[in-house]
Amino acid sequence: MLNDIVFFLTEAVNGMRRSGMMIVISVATVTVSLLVFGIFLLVSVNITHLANFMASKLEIRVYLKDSVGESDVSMFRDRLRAMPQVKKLEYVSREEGWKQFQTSYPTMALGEMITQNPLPNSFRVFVVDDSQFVSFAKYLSSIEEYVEDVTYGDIMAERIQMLYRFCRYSGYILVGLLTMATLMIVMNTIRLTVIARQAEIEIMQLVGATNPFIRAPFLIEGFLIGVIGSLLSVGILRPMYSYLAIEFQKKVPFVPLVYDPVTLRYVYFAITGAGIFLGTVGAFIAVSRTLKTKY
Amino acid sequence: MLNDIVFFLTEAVNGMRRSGMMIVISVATVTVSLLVFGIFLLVSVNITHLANFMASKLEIRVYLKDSVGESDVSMFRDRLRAMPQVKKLEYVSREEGWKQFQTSYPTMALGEMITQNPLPNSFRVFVVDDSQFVSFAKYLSSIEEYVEDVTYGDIMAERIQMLYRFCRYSGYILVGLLTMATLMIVMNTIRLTVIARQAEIEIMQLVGATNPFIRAPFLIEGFLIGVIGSLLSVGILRPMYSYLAIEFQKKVPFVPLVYDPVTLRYVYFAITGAGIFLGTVGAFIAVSRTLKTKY
Amino acid sequence: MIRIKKLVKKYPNGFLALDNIDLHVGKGEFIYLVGPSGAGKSTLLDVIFRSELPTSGDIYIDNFSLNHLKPAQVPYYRRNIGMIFQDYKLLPGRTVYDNVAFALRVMHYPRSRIHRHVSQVLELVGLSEKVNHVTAELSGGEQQRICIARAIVNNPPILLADEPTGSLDPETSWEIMQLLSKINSRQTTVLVATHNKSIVDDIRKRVVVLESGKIVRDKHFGTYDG
Amino acid sequence: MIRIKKLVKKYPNGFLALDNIDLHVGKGEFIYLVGPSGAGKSTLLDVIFRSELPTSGDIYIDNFSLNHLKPAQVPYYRRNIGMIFQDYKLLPGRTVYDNVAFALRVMHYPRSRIHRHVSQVLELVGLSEKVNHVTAELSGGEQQRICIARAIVNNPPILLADEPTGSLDPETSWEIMQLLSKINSRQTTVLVATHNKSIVDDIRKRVVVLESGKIVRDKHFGTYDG
Ligand SMILES: Nc1ncnc2c1ncn2[C@@H]1O[C@H](COP(=O)(O)OP(=O)(O)OP(=O)(O)O)[C@@H](O)[C@H]1O
Ligand SMILES: Nc1ncnc2c1ncn2[C@@H]1O[C@H](COP(=O)(O)OP(=O)(O)OP(=O)(O)O)[C@@H](O)[C@H]1O
Ligand SMILES: [Mg+2]
Ligand SMILES: [Mg+2]
Repeated sequence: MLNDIVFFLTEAVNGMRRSGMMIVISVATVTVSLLVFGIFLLVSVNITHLANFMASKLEIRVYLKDSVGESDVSMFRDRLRAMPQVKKLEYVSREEGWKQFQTSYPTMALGEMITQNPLPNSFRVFVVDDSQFVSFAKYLSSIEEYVEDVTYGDIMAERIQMLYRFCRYSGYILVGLLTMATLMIVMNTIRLTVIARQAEIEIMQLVGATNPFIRAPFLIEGFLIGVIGSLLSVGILRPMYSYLAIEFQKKVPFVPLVYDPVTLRYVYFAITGAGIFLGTVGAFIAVSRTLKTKY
Repeated sequence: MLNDIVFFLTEAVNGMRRSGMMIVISVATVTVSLLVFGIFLLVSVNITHLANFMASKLEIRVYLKDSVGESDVSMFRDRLRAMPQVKKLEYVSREEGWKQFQTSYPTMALGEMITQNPLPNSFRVFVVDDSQFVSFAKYLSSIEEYVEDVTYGDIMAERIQMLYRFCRYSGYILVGLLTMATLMIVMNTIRLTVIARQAEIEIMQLVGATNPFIRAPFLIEGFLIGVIGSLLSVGILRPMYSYLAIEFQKKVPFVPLVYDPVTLRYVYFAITGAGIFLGTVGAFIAVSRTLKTKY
Repeated sequence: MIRIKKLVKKYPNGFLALDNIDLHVGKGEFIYLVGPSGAGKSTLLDVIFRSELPTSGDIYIDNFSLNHLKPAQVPYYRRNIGMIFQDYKLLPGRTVYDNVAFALRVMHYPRSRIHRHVSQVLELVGLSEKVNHVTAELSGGEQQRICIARAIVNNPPILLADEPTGSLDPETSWEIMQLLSKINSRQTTVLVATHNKSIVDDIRKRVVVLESGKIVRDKHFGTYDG
Repeated sequence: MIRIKKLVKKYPNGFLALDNIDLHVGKGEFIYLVGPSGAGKSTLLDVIFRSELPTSGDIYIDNFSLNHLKPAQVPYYRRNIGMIFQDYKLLPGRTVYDNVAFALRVMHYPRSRIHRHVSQVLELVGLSEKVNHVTAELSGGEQQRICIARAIVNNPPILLADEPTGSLDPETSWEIMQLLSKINSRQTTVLVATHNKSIVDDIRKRVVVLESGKIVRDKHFGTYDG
């Protein structure tokens, strides 16, 4: 058994040396397609991140009735806080609101003309699940005993939500398509290298080798191609992403890119895993098809 | 000569039939990688389009001094119009401005409290080249004889501009990388199919075939692989994009996708061109390397 | 040992290569299979070796019908048969040693035994000096002898030799045939398809003559021509 | 026609296959090249055919030194030489017709002439019936005859035959050798590397004996053994 394993390993390595240029080419192809796959993953991770970030900025402004007193405010606050949809809550008194309004529109000499603060007390509400953002805002406006009015930057909120979904869906579709594409390219490449050695495989069959015996070195070879290809692509992708991320942060500091090492590590693991999996499975399928005989 | 051409054509077609599975696989790989390339192109075209669209919404609001009379307004309008940076110009009288302001903030009972319109007359200015947006706004605010104040949603404008640049640069980088990736994958695939027929090529050399004579059918084959692969990928991409574009328009109507048939046709031409070019050049390189002999 | 009954082999392109062959080969027998180019000699050996399937008819090996052989059993079946292929079928890019050793590796022989057996058999065919050469670096006759070495290295009970001396000079041919005779004398059943008239006439054995897929003559202690 | 001077061929792995060969072959001569397996017969033919480069020494064809042959001229040079390869070197997956026709197509023969020539030569080697068969579907001897047909189809002034009867039965071998003799009688220079003792002895010609890369004997109207 150990005997066999040693043999399979040396067979795999020697097979790769013999096929020389072919293996170099297929490693290159695997590297490149995993690179594209990785870029797509990183882009989609970043888009999701960005969309999340934008969505997290969405707030519902709940204006309270003037009739609502201090104690009622704190009761209402507790009630809001108890709602599962509420992530964050912030009370804005009418004075603060007016100050904010004035600073937001500095060019209008409102202060000079408006002597009485027109704004009511309000809550800024941030929701947990932004997909329910609009419906939740509508629900809040129905609590008539406290609520005078609810604003949520109607159109903008809906648009950001939709854009978010748009990004997410496109991301899913693209990553899905790209996974399939990578799968096909890697498997096809490995199949081509196996088909080129079809004659060799047939001879092995003639000399009494069982199918698993023939398959083993090819599986190892596919595995190694996957390992080398994915390590190379991660080796290219990691520094490239770090560099570009830093560059972009300089240029567009407000766009929140993903720097989180944990997330990035997941991405790199995904690439490596995909490479190894596709290499090995590709080899398996390729050899199995070639091994199909007429007996 | 015609004799030869007919021979090369039949050789190419027969060669593809003989290599059967290999050709099917390499056509599939070419199709898939062109598909990815095409998706990337479409995504980047759309991102550029979106960024353009967002940037086109940027406006500079030039508030005029109260001292500027009717005739001065029209003089200033002419002056603005003459500036090369100005794309569109719109006059907003103080009455209109007030109405717009009131409808924008319906929840504030401003009308009841403010009896005097606090807003000055203004121009909405849209610029030609949004990369000069901020500097142009600053320039406008320096025309002190007319201008009371200039607003341009400072931070937002800059951000949108930067995001635009970000998208454009990332788009360039991605399309660049992907072009290289497609190039490598297609050429490698074709090289693998040629390497697998190295023995055949050597025999042809032994029988007195010149290198161009050997190369010709392979070039035709590479060309055909490129044609078939690119037509297949365009054949998949076109209906897919139309479908998704319609779906997305339903879901996120405000995101302006590219429907323009001319632009799309360019994209599809690019894919087809890339496929044919890469197939032919890939075959050329692959055969040339195999043809290198020791003499 | 080998009983062939009403064997017909029609190739997919419609060519009838074996036409109702009946042949009985006893254990330890030595048979020359002769006949003109295209007579069906290789096809007959291929069908016995199960690298071709018969169209109809039966082949029994020790009373076991090959019709009952399952695909997964084929490799194990083949290990009982040493086959010297007309076109050698050497594994490309490998050394002489690896080519011969491969037949033992598939049977999970330990390294040391592989080494001993391969060295012995390469000595027998006169290729000890070329043991580490890649097969592409060998002359036609040397390649043929590797194929012979591989076929006999695991002492199979049946040896099928398809034109085993086609690329060998008369002297080497003679030595190889002596080797096959010696192997035969140890109860190995040997079938040799050959065109080598002088060998058939000099080392007299049973001669089966094929023509257009039919057995036209079958003579013990025969010669090439009759 | 062919003058070989101090020819040495050392393979990249260090093996000395041809050791200082001197040989003169006159126009229209017929030479048997014999010697044990691995003597260097194929190497000598390969060097003349320029599928191997000599390590040192000169080969003159009609007073033109092959050392001056540029890579781009090699295909045109080879069209003057019909080569019967020991391992056939047929184009895989193609028909008999296409394999033979290929040698004419590279020379831009028109279709009708190709057709006429190919039909004639296939008739000569007895393969007319197999004209549309794929080469993999042929017996060893049939494949060898395609190779022969391809080598002679364009009437080259030089014919190099490496073991041309290795897979052929005595009768077919005889016919093929008669064919080569006939071609030779039309002023074609013929070199035949062979192990076929009976043919060398029966069709008497000049015999050059190689051993370990050296010419050990060179006799007009000789026999295999001396
Ligand atoms: N795979 C195949 N498909 C179709 N026909 C085939 C195939 N293999 C062989 N044949 C035909 O079957 C006949 C017998 O072939 P076979 O190889 O058995 O001949 P053989 O007796 O070994 O001849 P040789 O002495 O030339 O090797 C030949 O005419 C050949 O053309
Ligand atoms: N490419 C190569 N690299 C290294 N050594 C080689 C190569 N080709 C042949 N040889 C060696 O050179 C010697 C002569 O080989 P060659 O093929 O010329 O012999 P040959 O006389 O044709 O023998 P045979 O009758 O067996 O065909 C052999 O010992 C062989 O091992
Ligand atoms: Mg045969
Ligand atoms: Mg030789």
